[in-house]
Amino acid sequence: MAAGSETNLNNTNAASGHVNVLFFGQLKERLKCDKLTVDIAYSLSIKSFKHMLVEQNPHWQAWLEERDVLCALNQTMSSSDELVKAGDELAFFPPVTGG
Amino acid sequence: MAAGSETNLNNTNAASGHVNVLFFGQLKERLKCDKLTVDIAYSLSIKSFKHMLVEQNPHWQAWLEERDVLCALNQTMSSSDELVKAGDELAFFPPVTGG
Amino acid sequence: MSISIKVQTMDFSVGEQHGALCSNNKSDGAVVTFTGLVREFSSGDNVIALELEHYPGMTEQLLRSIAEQAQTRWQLARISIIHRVGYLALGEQIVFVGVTSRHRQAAFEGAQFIMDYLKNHATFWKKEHFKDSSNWVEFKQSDKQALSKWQSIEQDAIK
Amino acid sequence: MSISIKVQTMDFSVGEQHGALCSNNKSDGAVVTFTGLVREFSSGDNVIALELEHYPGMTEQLLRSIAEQAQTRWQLARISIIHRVGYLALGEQIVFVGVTSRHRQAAFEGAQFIMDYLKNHATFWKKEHFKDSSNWVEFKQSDKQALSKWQSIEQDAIK
Repeated sequence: MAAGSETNLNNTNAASGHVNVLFFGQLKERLKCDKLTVDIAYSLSIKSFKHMLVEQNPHWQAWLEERDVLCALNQTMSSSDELVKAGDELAFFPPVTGG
Repeated sequence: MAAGSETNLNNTNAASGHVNVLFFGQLKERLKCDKLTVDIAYSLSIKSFKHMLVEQNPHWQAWLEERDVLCALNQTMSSSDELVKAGDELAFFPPVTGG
Repeated sequence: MSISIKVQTMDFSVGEQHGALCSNNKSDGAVVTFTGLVREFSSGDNVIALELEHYPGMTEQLLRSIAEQAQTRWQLARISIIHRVGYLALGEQIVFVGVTSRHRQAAFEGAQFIMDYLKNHATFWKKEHFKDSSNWVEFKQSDKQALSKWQSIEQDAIK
Repeated sequence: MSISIKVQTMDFSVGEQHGALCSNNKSDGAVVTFTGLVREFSSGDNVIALELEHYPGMTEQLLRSIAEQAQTRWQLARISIIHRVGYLALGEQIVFVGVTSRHRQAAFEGAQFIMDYLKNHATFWKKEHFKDSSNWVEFKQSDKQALSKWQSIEQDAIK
Protein backbone atom coordinates (compact mmCIF):
# COMPACT_ATOMS: atom_id res chain seq x y z
CA MET A 1 0.00 0.00 0.00
CA ALA A 2 1.27 3.43 -0.95
CA ALA A 3 0.06 6.92 -0.16
CA GLY A 4 -3.04 7.77 -2.22
CA SER A 5 -2.51 9.13 -5.70
CA GLU A 6 -4.90 11.34 -7.66
CA THR A 7 -8.38 9.89 -8.03
CA ASN A 8 -8.98 8.15 -11.34
CA LEU A 9 -12.58 7.24 -12.01
CA ASN A 10 -11.91 5.79 -15.46
CA ASN A 11 -12.00 2.06 -15.41
CA THR A 12 -9.05 1.05 -17.54
CA ASN A 13 -10.23 -2.57 -17.82
CA ALA A 14 -6.67 -3.64 -17.10
CA ALA A 15 -6.60 -6.90 -15.19
CA SER A 16 -4.14 -5.47 -12.71
CA GLY A 17 -3.65 -1.94 -11.42
CA HIS A 18 -4.54 0.13 -8.39
CA VAL A 19 -7.74 0.95 -6.54
CA ASN A 20 -8.09 4.28 -4.74
CA VAL A 21 -9.63 3.70 -1.33
CA LEU A 22 -11.18 6.55 0.70
CA PHE A 23 -12.47 6.70 4.27
CA PHE A 24 -14.74 9.35 5.77
CA GLY A 25 -16.17 10.50 9.08
CA GLN A 26 -15.69 8.46 12.21
CA LEU A 27 -14.28 5.58 10.17
CA LYS A 28 -11.45 7.75 8.88
CA GLU A 29 -10.68 8.79 12.44
CA ARG A 30 -10.77 5.26 13.85
CA LEU A 31 -8.58 3.81 11.08
CA LYS A 32 -6.30 6.85 11.24
CA CYS A 33 -6.34 6.83 7.44
CA ASP A 34 -8.18 9.00 4.93
CA LYS A 35 -7.01 7.33 1.73
CA LEU A 36 -4.72 4.68 0.35
CA THR A 37 -3.91 2.98 -2.93
CA VAL A 38 -4.22 -0.79 -3.21
CA ASP A 39 -2.76 -2.77 -6.09
CA ILE A 40 -4.92 -5.64 -7.27
CA ALA A 41 -4.06 -8.38 -9.77
CA TYR A 42 -7.67 -9.29 -10.56
CA SER A 43 -11.22 -8.02 -9.95
CA LEU A 44 -12.78 -9.01 -6.66
CA SER A 45 -15.97 -8.34 -4.72
CA ILE A 46 -16.13 -5.43 -2.28
CA LYS A 47 -16.60 -8.01 0.46
CA SER A 48 -13.36 -9.77 -0.50
CA PHE A 49 -11.62 -6.44 -0.90
CA LYS A 50 -12.59 -5.48 2.65
CA HIS A 51 -11.38 -8.82 3.89
CA MET A 52 -8.05 -8.25 2.16
CA LEU A 53 -7.73 -4.85 3.84
CA VAL A 54 -8.42 -6.44 7.21
CA GLU A 55 -5.82 -9.16 6.62
CA GLN A 56 -3.24 -6.48 6.00
CA ASN A 57 -4.46 -4.34 8.96
CA PRO A 58 -5.94 -6.73 11.55
CA HIS A 59 -6.87 -3.90 13.95
CA TRP A 60 -9.26 -2.53 11.27
CA GLN A 61 -11.59 -5.50 11.58
CA ALA A 62 -13.69 -4.08 14.39
CA TRP A 63 -14.41 -1.01 12.29
CA LEU A 64 -14.49 -2.23 8.71
CA GLU A 65 -16.22 -5.58 9.01
CA GLU A 66 -18.18 -5.48 12.20
CA ARG A 67 -19.80 -2.10 12.06
CA ASP A 68 -22.49 -0.56 9.91
CA VAL A 69 -20.09 0.60 7.22
CA LEU A 70 -21.47 1.88 3.91
CA CYS A 71 -19.64 1.65 0.65
CA ALA A 72 -19.57 3.64 -2.59
CA LEU A 73 -17.92 2.29 -5.73
CA ASN A 74 -16.99 5.06 -8.16
CA GLN A 75 -19.17 7.45 -6.15
CA THR A 76 -22.28 5.26 -6.35
CA MET A 77 -23.68 3.49 -3.30
CA SER A 78 -22.87 -0.20 -3.68
CA SER A 79 -23.56 -3.57 -2.10
CA SER A 80 -20.71 -5.79 -0.96
CA ASP A 81 -21.30 -8.20 -3.86
CA GLU A 82 -20.23 -5.74 -6.53
CA LEU A 83 -16.88 -6.17 -8.24
CA VAL A 84 -13.91 -3.87 -7.70
CA LYS A 85 -11.68 -3.46 -10.72
CA ALA A 86 -8.36 -1.75 -11.30
CA GLY A 87 -8.87 2.01 -11.69
CA ASP A 88 -11.91 2.10 -9.42
CA GLU A 89 -12.50 4.49 -6.55
CA LEU A 90 -13.84 2.75 -3.47
CA ALA A 91 -15.06 4.65 -0.42
CA PHE A 92 -16.08 3.42 3.04
CA PHE A 93 -17.99 5.52 5.53
CA PRO A 94 -20.56 5.46 8.35
CA PRO A 95 -24.22 6.42 7.82
CA VAL A 96 -24.49 10.06 6.77
CA THR A 97 -25.38 12.83 9.22
CA GLY A 98 -25.51 16.10 7.27
CA GLY A 99 -28.22 18.76 7.11
CA MET B 1 -78.82 55.84 7.45
CA ALA B 2 -75.94 58.23 7.89
CA ALA B 3 -72.31 58.11 6.87
CA GLY B 4 -70.33 55.74 9.12
CA SER B 5 -68.98 57.11 12.39
CA GLU B 6 -65.93 55.85 14.25
CA THR B 7 -66.04 52.15 15.08
CA ASN B 8 -67.22 51.41 18.60
CA LEU B 9 -66.78 47.83 19.70
CA ASN B 10 -68.14 48.41 23.18
CA ASN B 11 -71.55 47.02 23.56
CA THR B 12 -73.37 49.66 25.52
CA ASN B 13 -76.32 47.39 26.28
CA ALA B 14 -78.59 50.28 25.41
CA ALA B 15 -81.84 49.05 23.90
CA SER B 16 -81.58 51.57 21.09
CA GLY B 17 -78.56 53.08 19.37
CA HIS B 18 -76.54 52.58 16.24
CA VAL B 19 -74.82 49.66 14.60
CA ASN B 20 -71.73 50.23 12.47
CA VAL B 21 -72.01 48.19 9.29
CA LEU B 22 -68.98 47.47 7.08
CA PHE B 23 -68.67 45.89 3.63
CA PHE B 24 -65.52 44.48 2.02
CA GLY B 25 -64.23 43.14 -1.27
CA GLN B 26 -66.54 42.54 -4.17
CA LEU B 27 -69.57 43.13 -1.94
CA LYS B 28 -68.42 46.67 -1.15
CA GLU B 29 -67.98 47.33 -4.86
CA ARG B 30 -71.36 45.88 -5.84
CA LEU B 31 -73.26 47.75 -3.13
CA LYS B 32 -71.21 50.90 -3.81
CA CYS B 33 -70.92 51.29 -0.04
CA ASP B 34 -68.06 50.60 2.35
CA LYS B 35 -69.75 51.51 5.62
CA LEU B 36 -72.90 52.91 7.09
CA THR B 37 -74.53 53.48 10.45
CA VAL B 38 -77.90 51.95 11.18
CA ASP B 39 -80.03 52.99 14.14
CA ILE B 40 -81.89 50.16 15.82
CA ALA B 41 -84.55 50.33 18.51
CA TYR B 42 -84.09 46.72 19.72
CA SER B 43 -81.75 43.77 19.27
CA LEU B 44 -82.40 41.59 16.26
CA SER B 45 -80.80 38.62 14.52
CA ILE B 46 -78.21 39.16 11.80
CA LYS B 47 -80.66 37.54 9.41
CA SER B 48 -83.36 40.09 10.29
CA PHE B 49 -80.83 42.87 10.17
CA LYS B 50 -79.87 41.87 6.62
CA HIS B 51 -83.52 41.74 5.68
CA MET B 52 -83.99 45.24 7.03
CA LEU B 53 -81.05 46.49 4.96
CA VAL B 54 -82.57 44.93 1.86
CA GLU B 55 -85.96 46.50 2.53
CA GLN B 56 -84.29 49.89 2.62
CA ASN B 57 -82.12 49.11 -0.44
CA PRO B 58 -84.03 46.61 -2.62
CA HIS B 59 -81.25 46.42 -5.23
CA TRP B 60 -78.94 44.97 -2.53
CA GLN B 61 -80.94 41.76 -2.30
CA ALA B 62 -79.10 39.93 -5.08
CA TRP B 63 -75.82 40.55 -3.25
CA LEU B 64 -76.67 40.49 0.42
CA GLU B 65 -79.23 37.71 0.64
CA GLU B 66 -78.69 35.53 -2.36
CA ARG B 67 -74.94 35.16 -2.48
CA ASP B 68 -72.40 33.41 -0.29
CA VAL B 69 -71.96 36.36 2.05
CA LEU B 70 -70.02 35.89 5.28
CA CYS B 71 -70.61 37.92 8.38
CA ALA B 72 -68.53 39.03 11.36
CA LEU B 73 -70.11 40.49 14.49
CA ASN B 74 -67.66 42.57 16.51
CA GLN B 75 -64.83 41.11 14.43
CA THR B 76 -65.77 37.49 15.12
CA MET B 77 -67.19 35.22 12.41
CA SER B 78 -70.88 34.78 13.16
CA SER B 79 -73.91 32.83 12.03
CA SER B 80 -77.07 34.60 10.92
CA ASP B 81 -78.88 33.57 14.11
CA GLU B 82 -76.75 35.72 16.38
CA LEU B 83 -78.17 38.91 17.84
CA VAL B 84 -77.10 42.38 16.80
CA LYS B 85 -77.26 44.97 19.56
CA ALA B 86 -76.76 48.73 19.65
CA GLY B 87 -73.04 49.56 19.65
CA ASP B 88 -72.07 46.48 17.66
CA GLU B 89 -69.84 46.38 14.59
CA LEU B 90 -71.28 44.19 11.87
CA ALA B 91 -69.31 43.34 8.72
CA PHE B 92 -70.39 41.56 5.53
CA PHE B 93 -67.95 40.19 2.98
CA PRO B 94 -67.34 37.45 0.40
CA PRO B 95 -65.13 34.39 1.12
CA VAL B 96 -61.55 35.51 1.78
CA THR B 97 -58.85 35.32 -0.90
CA GLY B 98 -55.60 36.53 0.67
CA GLY B 99 -52.18 34.94 0.75
CA MET C 1 -41.97 32.21 22.27
CA SER C 2 -42.67 35.25 20.14
CA ILE C 3 -45.22 36.14 17.48
CA SER C 4 -44.93 39.11 15.13
CA ILE C 5 -47.91 40.08 12.96
CA LYS C 6 -47.85 42.89 10.41
CA VAL C 7 -50.35 44.04 7.81
CA GLN C 8 -48.75 46.78 5.74
CA THR C 9 -48.58 48.42 2.31
CA MET C 10 -44.74 48.52 2.41
CA ASP C 11 -42.60 45.80 0.93
CA PHE C 12 -40.48 43.65 3.28
CA SER C 13 -37.01 42.10 3.12
CA VAL C 14 -36.93 38.31 3.50
CA GLY C 15 -33.24 38.60 4.42
CA GLU C 16 -34.06 40.93 7.33
CA GLN C 17 -36.96 38.80 8.48
CA HIS C 18 -34.81 35.69 8.36
CA GLY C 19 -32.08 37.50 10.29
CA ALA C 20 -34.56 38.46 13.01
CA LEU C 21 -35.83 34.89 13.30
CA CYS C 22 -32.24 33.60 13.76
CA SER C 23 -30.64 36.33 15.88
CA ASN C 24 -29.89 35.37 19.49
CA ASN C 25 -31.61 32.09 18.89
CA LYS C 26 -29.34 29.27 19.97
CA SER C 27 -31.96 26.64 20.59
CA ASP C 28 -33.63 26.43 17.17
CA GLY C 29 -32.03 24.36 14.44
CA ALA C 30 -34.66 24.91 11.77
CA VAL C 31 -36.07 27.99 10.01
CA VAL C 32 -38.75 27.66 7.32
CA THR C 33 -40.05 30.60 5.32
CA PHE C 34 -42.84 30.94 2.79
CA THR C 35 -43.12 33.92 0.47
CA GLY C 36 -46.07 34.50 -1.82
CA LEU C 37 -45.50 36.57 -4.96
CA VAL C 38 -47.77 38.17 -7.56
CA ARG C 39 -47.53 35.79 -10.51
CA GLU C 40 -48.37 36.34 -14.13
CA PHE C 41 -50.92 33.66 -14.88
CA SER C 42 -54.02 33.01 -12.92
CA SER C 43 -57.10 31.94 -14.81
CA GLY C 44 -55.79 32.40 -18.31
CA ASP C 45 -55.17 36.09 -18.80
CA ASN C 46 -51.92 37.91 -17.93
CA VAL C 47 -52.10 39.52 -14.52
CA ILE C 48 -50.35 42.89 -14.38
CA ALA C 49 -51.13 43.71 -10.76
CA LEU C 50 -53.10 42.73 -7.68
CA GLU C 51 -55.10 44.92 -5.36
CA LEU C 52 -55.51 43.69 -1.82
CA GLU C 53 -57.82 44.96 0.86
CA HIS C 54 -58.47 43.68 4.36
CA TYR C 55 -60.57 44.17 7.48
CA PRO C 56 -58.33 46.25 9.77
CA GLY C 57 -58.36 44.99 13.34
CA MET C 58 -60.03 41.69 12.59
CA THR C 59 -57.24 40.57 10.23
CA GLU C 60 -54.48 41.09 12.78
CA GLN C 61 -56.49 39.24 15.45
CA LEU C 62 -57.11 36.32 13.09
CA LEU C 63 -53.45 36.08 12.08
CA ARG C 64 -52.39 36.10 15.72
CA SER C 65 -54.90 33.41 16.55
CA ILE C 66 -53.64 31.23 13.66
CA ALA C 67 -50.05 31.68 14.88
CA GLU C 68 -51.09 30.76 18.43
CA GLN C 69 -52.83 27.63 17.19
CA ALA C 70 -49.65 26.66 15.33
CA GLN C 71 -47.62 27.17 18.51
CA THR C 72 -50.03 24.92 20.38
CA ARG C 73 -49.61 22.11 17.87
CA TRP C 74 -45.87 22.39 17.20
CA GLN C 75 -42.87 23.64 19.12
CA LEU C 76 -42.45 26.89 17.18
CA ALA C 77 -40.36 29.38 19.12
CA ARG C 78 -40.72 32.33 16.76
CA ILE C 79 -43.37 33.14 14.19
CA SER C 80 -43.42 36.14 11.87
CA ILE C 81 -46.33 36.88 9.52
CA ILE C 82 -46.38 39.86 7.15
CA HIS C 83 -49.21 40.45 4.69
CA ARG C 84 -49.21 43.37 2.33
CA VAL C 85 -52.29 45.29 1.20
CA GLY C 86 -52.87 47.86 -1.53
CA TYR C 87 -51.72 47.79 -5.13
CA LEU C 88 -49.02 45.18 -5.88
CA ALA C 89 -47.34 44.87 -9.27
CA LEU C 90 -46.35 41.62 -10.98
CA GLY C 91 -43.47 39.92 -9.19
CA GLU C 92 -43.96 41.82 -5.92
CA GLN C 93 -44.04 40.07 -2.56
CA ILE C 94 -47.52 39.60 -1.05
CA VAL C 95 -47.09 37.51 2.07
CA PHE C 96 -44.32 36.19 4.31
CA VAL C 97 -44.54 33.44 6.91
CA GLY C 98 -41.40 32.51 8.83
CA VAL C 99 -41.14 30.07 11.73
CA THR C 100 -38.33 28.61 13.81
CA SER C 101 -38.25 25.32 15.64
CA ARG C 102 -35.84 22.83 17.13
CA HIS C 103 -36.72 20.35 14.41
CA ARG C 104 -37.31 20.68 10.71
CA GLN C 105 -40.56 18.73 10.51
CA ALA C 106 -42.26 21.01 13.03
CA ALA C 107 -40.99 24.08 11.16
CA PHE C 108 -42.23 22.81 7.78
CA GLU C 109 -45.62 21.72 9.10
CA GLY C 110 -46.10 24.84 11.20
CA ALA C 111 -45.41 27.19 8.28
CA GLN C 112 -47.68 25.21 5.97
CA PHE C 113 -50.46 25.11 8.56
CA ILE C 114 -50.28 28.90 8.97
CA MET C 115 -50.51 29.45 5.20
CA ASP C 116 -53.41 27.02 4.83
CA TYR C 117 -55.37 28.71 7.63
CA LEU C 118 -54.46 32.21 6.43
CA LYS C 119 -55.82 31.36 2.95
CA ASN C 120 -59.09 30.11 4.42
CA HIS C 121 -59.72 32.47 7.30
CA ALA C 122 -57.74 35.72 7.20
CA THR C 123 -59.90 38.65 6.07
CA PHE C 124 -58.12 39.66 2.87
CA TRP C 125 -59.71 40.14 -0.56
CA LYS C 126 -57.79 40.16 -3.78
CA LYS C 127 -58.60 41.76 -7.11
CA GLU C 128 -56.65 40.91 -10.23
CA HIS C 129 -55.86 43.61 -12.75
CA PHE C 130 -55.38 42.66 -16.38
CA LYS C 131 -54.49 44.88 -19.32
CA ASP C 132 -58.06 46.00 -20.01
CA SER C 133 -60.08 44.67 -17.11
CA SER C 134 -60.05 43.55 -13.50
CA ASN C 135 -61.90 41.06 -11.38
CA TRP C 136 -62.21 39.87 -7.83
CA VAL C 137 -60.53 36.54 -7.18
CA GLU C 138 -62.89 33.69 -6.30
CA PHE C 139 -62.27 31.54 -3.23
CA LYS C 140 -60.56 28.31 -4.26
CA GLN C 141 -61.93 24.93 -3.19
CA SER C 142 -58.35 23.60 -3.22
CA ASP C 143 -57.61 25.93 -0.30
CA LYS C 144 -60.49 24.44 1.66
CA GLN C 145 -59.24 20.94 0.88
CA ALA C 146 -55.78 21.91 2.13
CA LEU C 147 -57.28 22.29 5.62
CA SER C 148 -58.60 18.75 5.77
CA LYS C 149 -55.08 17.40 6.26
CA TRP C 150 -54.71 19.29 9.56
CA GLN C 151 -58.21 18.43 10.68
CA SER C 152 -57.83 14.69 10.12
CA ILE C 153 -54.56 14.78 12.09
CA GLU C 154 -56.52 16.47 14.87
CA GLN C 155 -59.10 13.71 14.85
CA ASP C 156 -56.38 11.05 14.87
CA ALA C 157 -54.90 12.69 17.95
CA ILE C 158 -58.26 12.55 19.75
CA LYS C 159 -58.79 8.84 19.11
CA MET D 1 -36.03 24.89 -14.68
CA SER D 2 -32.78 25.52 -12.87
CA ILE D 3 -30.85 23.74 -10.13
CA SER D 4 -27.98 25.29 -8.18
CA ILE D 5 -25.86 23.07 -5.91
CA LYS D 6 -23.05 24.37 -3.71
CA VAL D 7 -20.90 22.72 -1.06
CA GLN D 8 -18.73 25.38 0.53
CA THR D 9 -16.97 26.49 3.71
CA MET D 10 -18.22 30.08 3.30
CA ASP D 11 -21.40 31.34 4.92
CA PHE D 12 -24.34 32.32 2.69
CA SER D 13 -26.99 35.05 2.74
CA VAL D 14 -30.58 33.82 2.80
CA GLY D 15 -31.66 37.26 1.54
CA GLU D 16 -29.43 36.95 -1.53
CA GLN D 17 -30.51 33.38 -2.18
CA HIS D 18 -34.15 34.37 -1.90
CA GLY D 19 -33.57 37.29 -4.23
CA ALA D 20 -32.03 34.99 -6.84
CA LEU D 21 -34.96 32.57 -6.60
CA CYS D 22 -37.43 35.42 -7.20
CA SER D 23 -35.61 37.60 -9.77
CA ASN D 24 -37.06 37.56 -13.29
CA ASN D 25 -39.48 34.91 -12.17
CA LYS D 26 -42.99 35.96 -13.10
CA SER D 27 -44.59 32.55 -13.20
CA ASP D 28 -43.92 31.32 -9.64
CA GLY D 29 -46.20 32.42 -6.84
CA ALA D 30 -44.55 30.46 -4.03
CA VAL D 31 -41.05 30.39 -2.53
CA VAL D 32 -40.21 28.08 0.39
CA THR D 33 -36.85 28.10 2.14
CA PHE D 34 -35.35 25.90 4.82
CA THR D 35 -32.28 26.91 6.80
CA GLY D 36 -30.54 24.60 9.25
CA LEU D 37 -28.54 26.20 12.07
CA VAL D 38 -26.05 24.91 14.63
CA ARG D 39 -28.11 24.66 17.80
CA GLU D 40 -27.04 24.48 21.38
CA PHE D 41 -28.58 21.28 22.64
CA SER D 42 -28.28 17.95 21.01
CA SER D 43 -28.01 14.89 23.23
CA GLY D 44 -27.77 16.68 26.55
CA ASP D 45 -24.48 18.57 26.57
CA ASN D 46 -24.01 22.12 25.24
CA VAL D 47 -22.72 22.11 21.68
CA ILE D 48 -20.18 24.86 21.02
CA ALA D 49 -19.44 24.00 17.40
CA LEU D 50 -19.91 21.47 14.63
CA GLU D 51 -17.36 20.09 12.24
CA LEU D 52 -18.65 18.88 8.90
CA GLU D 53 -16.88 16.84 6.28
CA HIS D 54 -18.14 15.41 3.01
CA TYR D 55 -17.19 13.25 0.03
CA PRO D 56 -16.21 15.79 -2.65
CA GLY D 57 -17.67 14.93 -6.02
CA MET D 58 -20.12 12.34 -4.78
CA THR D 59 -21.95 14.84 -2.53
CA GLU D 60 -22.63 17.29 -5.35
CA GLN D 61 -23.86 14.49 -7.60
CA LEU D 62 -26.20 13.20 -4.88
CA LEU D 63 -27.61 16.65 -4.13
CA ARG D 64 -28.25 17.24 -7.83
CA SER D 65 -29.96 13.88 -8.14
CA ILE D 66 -32.19 14.64 -5.13
CA ALA D 67 -33.12 18.02 -6.66
CA GLU D 68 -33.91 16.33 -9.99
CA GLN D 69 -36.12 13.77 -8.26
CA ALA D 70 -37.98 16.63 -6.57
CA GLN D 71 -38.48 18.34 -9.94
CA THR D 72 -39.89 15.10 -11.36
CA ARG D 73 -42.45 14.85 -8.57
CA TRP D 74 -43.43 18.50 -8.23
CA GLN D 75 -43.48 21.51 -10.52
CA LEU D 76 -40.44 23.23 -9.00
CA ALA D 77 -38.99 25.79 -11.38
CA ARG D 78 -35.92 26.73 -9.34
CA ILE D 79 -34.03 24.83 -6.68
CA SER D 80 -31.02 26.06 -4.74
CA ILE D 81 -29.14 23.87 -2.26
CA ILE D 82 -26.15 25.09 -0.25
CA HIS D 83 -24.40 22.95 2.34
CA ARG D 84 -21.47 24.20 4.35
CA VAL D 85 -18.53 22.08 5.49
CA GLY D 86 -15.70 22.73 7.92
CA TYR D 87 -15.89 24.19 11.41
CA LEU D 88 -19.20 25.91 12.25
CA ALA D 89 -19.80 27.78 15.50
CA LEU D 90 -23.03 27.78 17.51
CA GLY D 91 -25.78 29.70 15.69
CA GLU D 92 -24.10 29.51 12.29
CA GLN D 93 -25.98 28.46 9.17
CA ILE D 94 -25.32 24.89 8.00
CA VAL D 95 -27.67 24.22 5.13
CA PHE D 96 -30.06 26.10 2.84
CA VAL D 97 -32.75 24.67 0.59
CA GLY D 98 -34.87 27.07 -1.45
CA VAL D 99 -37.48 26.17 -4.06
CA THR D 100 -39.98 28.05 -6.18
CA SER D 101 -43.23 26.79 -7.62
CA ARG D 102 -46.52 28.03 -9.02
CA HIS D 103 -48.31 26.69 -5.97
CA ARG D 104 -47.50 26.67 -2.30
CA GLN D 105 -48.17 23.00 -1.59
CA ALA D 106 -45.65 21.89 -4.23
CA ALA D 107 -43.09 24.33 -2.83
CA PHE D 108 -43.57 23.13 0.76
CA GLU D 109 -43.51 19.44 -0.16
CA GLY D 110 -40.59 19.81 -2.55
CA ALA D 111 -38.40 21.59 0.02
CA GLN D 112 -39.27 19.07 2.72
CA PHE D 113 -38.60 16.13 0.37
CA ILE D 114 -35.16 17.54 -0.47
CA MET D 115 -34.25 17.95 3.21
CA ASP D 116 -35.49 14.44 4.09
CA TYR D 117 -33.45 12.87 1.27
CA LEU D 118 -30.41 15.04 1.99
CA LYS D 119 -30.45 13.89 5.63
CA ASN D 120 -30.58 10.24 4.59
CA HIS D 121 -28.40 10.12 1.49
CA ALA D 122 -26.06 13.08 1.07
CA THR D 123 -22.47 12.17 2.03
CA PHE D 124 -21.88 14.54 4.93
CA TRP D 125 -20.61 13.61 8.39
CA LYS D 126 -21.00 15.77 11.43
CA LYS D 127 -18.93 15.95 14.60
CA GLU D 128 -20.18 17.84 17.64
CA HIS D 129 -17.73 19.77 19.76
CA PHE D 130 -18.49 20.33 23.43
CA LYS D 131 -16.48 22.24 26.00
CA ASP D 132 -14.13 19.37 26.84
CA SER D 133 -14.91 16.70 24.29
CA SER D 134 -16.25 15.94 20.85
CA ASN D 135 -18.11 13.12 19.18
CA TRP D 136 -19.41 12.02 15.83
CA VAL D 137 -23.15 12.37 15.45
CA GLU D 138 -25.07 9.10 15.06
CA PHE D 139 -27.54 8.62 12.24
CA LYS D 140 -31.08 9.24 13.48
CA GLN D 141 -33.84 6.69 12.94
CA SER D 142 -36.31 9.60 12.84
CA ASP D 143 -34.63 10.75 9.61
CA LYS D 144 -35.17 7.33 8.08
CA GLN D 145 -38.81 7.40 9.16
CA ALA D 146 -39.23 10.82 7.53
CA LEU D 147 -38.62 9.15 4.15
CA SER D 148 -41.49 6.70 4.52
CA LYS D 149 -44.01 9.47 3.90
CA TRP D 150 -42.63 10.07 0.39
CA GLN D 151 -42.30 6.38 -0.34
CA SER D 152 -45.88 5.54 0.59
CA ILE D 153 -47.09 8.39 -1.63
CA GLU D 154 -45.01 6.82 -4.41
CA GLN D 155 -46.71 3.47 -3.87
CA ASP D 156 -50.13 5.11 -3.84
CA ALA D 157 -49.34 6.68 -7.20
CA ILE D 158 -48.40 3.31 -8.69
CA LYS D 159 -51.63 1.60 -7.64
